[in-house]
Amino acid sequence: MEIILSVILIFMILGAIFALHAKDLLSALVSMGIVGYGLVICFLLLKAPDLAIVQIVVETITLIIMVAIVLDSTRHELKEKAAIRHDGQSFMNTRLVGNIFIAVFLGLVLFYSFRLASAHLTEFGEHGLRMAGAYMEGAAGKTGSVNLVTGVLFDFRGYDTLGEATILFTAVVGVLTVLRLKGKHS
Amino acid sequence: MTLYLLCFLLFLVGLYGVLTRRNLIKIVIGLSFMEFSIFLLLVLIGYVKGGEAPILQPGMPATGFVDPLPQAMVLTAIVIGLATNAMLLAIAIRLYKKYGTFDIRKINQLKG
Amino acid sequence: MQGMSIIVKKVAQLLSGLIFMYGIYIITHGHLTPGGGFAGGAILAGSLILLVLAFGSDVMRLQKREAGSSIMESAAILGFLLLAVAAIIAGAGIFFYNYLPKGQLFHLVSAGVIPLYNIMVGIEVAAALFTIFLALVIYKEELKQ
Amino acid sequence: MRYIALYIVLFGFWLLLTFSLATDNLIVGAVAALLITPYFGNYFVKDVGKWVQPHRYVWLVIYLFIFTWECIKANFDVAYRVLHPAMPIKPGIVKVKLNLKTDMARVMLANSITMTPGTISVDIVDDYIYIHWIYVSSVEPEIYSRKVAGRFEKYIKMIFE
Repeated sequence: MEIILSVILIFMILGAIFALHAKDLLSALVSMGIVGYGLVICFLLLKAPDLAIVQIVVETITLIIMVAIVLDSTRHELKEKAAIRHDGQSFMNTRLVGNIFIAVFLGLVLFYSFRLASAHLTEFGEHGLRMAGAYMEGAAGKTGSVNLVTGVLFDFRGYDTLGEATILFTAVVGVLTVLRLKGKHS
Repeated sequence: MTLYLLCFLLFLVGLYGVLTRRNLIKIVIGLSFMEFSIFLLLVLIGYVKGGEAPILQPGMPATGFVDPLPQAMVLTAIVIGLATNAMLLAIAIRLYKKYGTFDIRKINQLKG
Repeated sequence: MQGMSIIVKKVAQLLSGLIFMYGIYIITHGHLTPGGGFAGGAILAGSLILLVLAFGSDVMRLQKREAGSSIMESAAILGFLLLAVAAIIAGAGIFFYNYLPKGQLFHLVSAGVIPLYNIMVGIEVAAALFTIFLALVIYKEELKQ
Repeated sequence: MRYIALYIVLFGFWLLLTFSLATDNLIVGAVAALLITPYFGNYFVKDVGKWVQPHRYVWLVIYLFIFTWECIKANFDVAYRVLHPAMPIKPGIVKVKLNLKTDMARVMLANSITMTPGTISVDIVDDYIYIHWIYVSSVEPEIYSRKVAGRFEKYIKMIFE
């Protein structure tokens, strides 16, 4: 179990690195698909089918929006990029030492904080959350919902769902406002 | 603990993308990698060894489940991630219309 | 936006209704099986996006649809809030109180208000995703003119 | 007519999904199908009258066997080409004239060709279908039309036209 998850996670990390370094934006998006669908498999292995369903649909819709809308109008952007990188070659070398120093320093700080934080985590597979008992024992009797995740989502934690719906509404209003080219009256 | 470490590495890869890439679309991709790693970390914390999916079956005992609380939180977070992604993409293609490029350094130079 | 080839159109004709039905199944059985408002809403939006991508449409019709789905989204979030507020009046004065009778476990009509919340959130997510998609498509079309 | 057909298809799909005959289940399914029929009815296939003619289903069953047999043969063919040390492939795109008239039959032919290993249908333009083929064995239109599309065409004609 742990080994399978580790292997999938390593593949996801490789896909992520490739996605960030790909020359072509389309191949970057396909590699992003590797990471997203790998996450779906991880959710299935971790016994979270609700999350797997949501993630697979959301990932597909994100890829559709990105490929069909964003890339379709902006493909010629990619050809300019190689030329710019060629010019900047000598410029990069003078700063290389400083950049490496900053990267190593940042990595050390982040790993130190990870060590500090992981001391408070329980080992994988052991249950360490205090609140969970109240949400699990007799939860089906309290909410009437057989699916405990739905019970938590809409009964115990209704406020969070309301906030999520509000954020979605705000995002839609924002997208409509940003993308409006012509006013209604012009 | 290796799984937590790998999750953290995925987060670092996303952070690296956000800090060093010039293309706005790649920055959005890096941000979504950071989101993915956090989702996975939360679900990993909630996992119980040998646990079942938190859905009752008729005639089965109502114990031995995976923790449903992180799953519910991640469920909302995934949809919020989609909404923020859409917002970022809208701003990115609006910037593309104004400056004719996705390169963030060029956009910095072309102020105004 | 012009449509795709005849192969895509025919398959979309056959399947879009079934995908929509599957989304409704996921939403209404959210308290019994994996799924719920979020997943089902995303599936509904996916079937509508499939239709738009396959058949294409002119800007005027797209704008009409965008206005419609935007109204649907606002109405759904309003309904969600009203359901939650109704708990103050009908129930014990607690926001988000489950005031309807719980019914029997493992039945479709059970769990009080949770299926209604599921339906509202499903409509909201579907309309939101579809509106975002349509806004991007309309932007692209208007840019071409 | 097509609305009624769509309603029946949707309701049957609902029953298959839920797989129970409880009363509340039936009511919810009927209402849901009724709600979405007006919206998707415009997009559904036009000539649903053909769906009630039983001889088409007989041909469909026969066609399934033929298709499976062709699929197995093509599988071995492609496996031979891949495993052979010399890799005897000669890929190319051929243009085949269609004898089928209705859109549905054309789409099913294109899907069948794609499902068979070694051939992929690329697009349908006017009366021609463009097919990518792993081994273009001849350049004569009659011969390659028969080899690629002819083996399915007559059965699909019986089913869909």
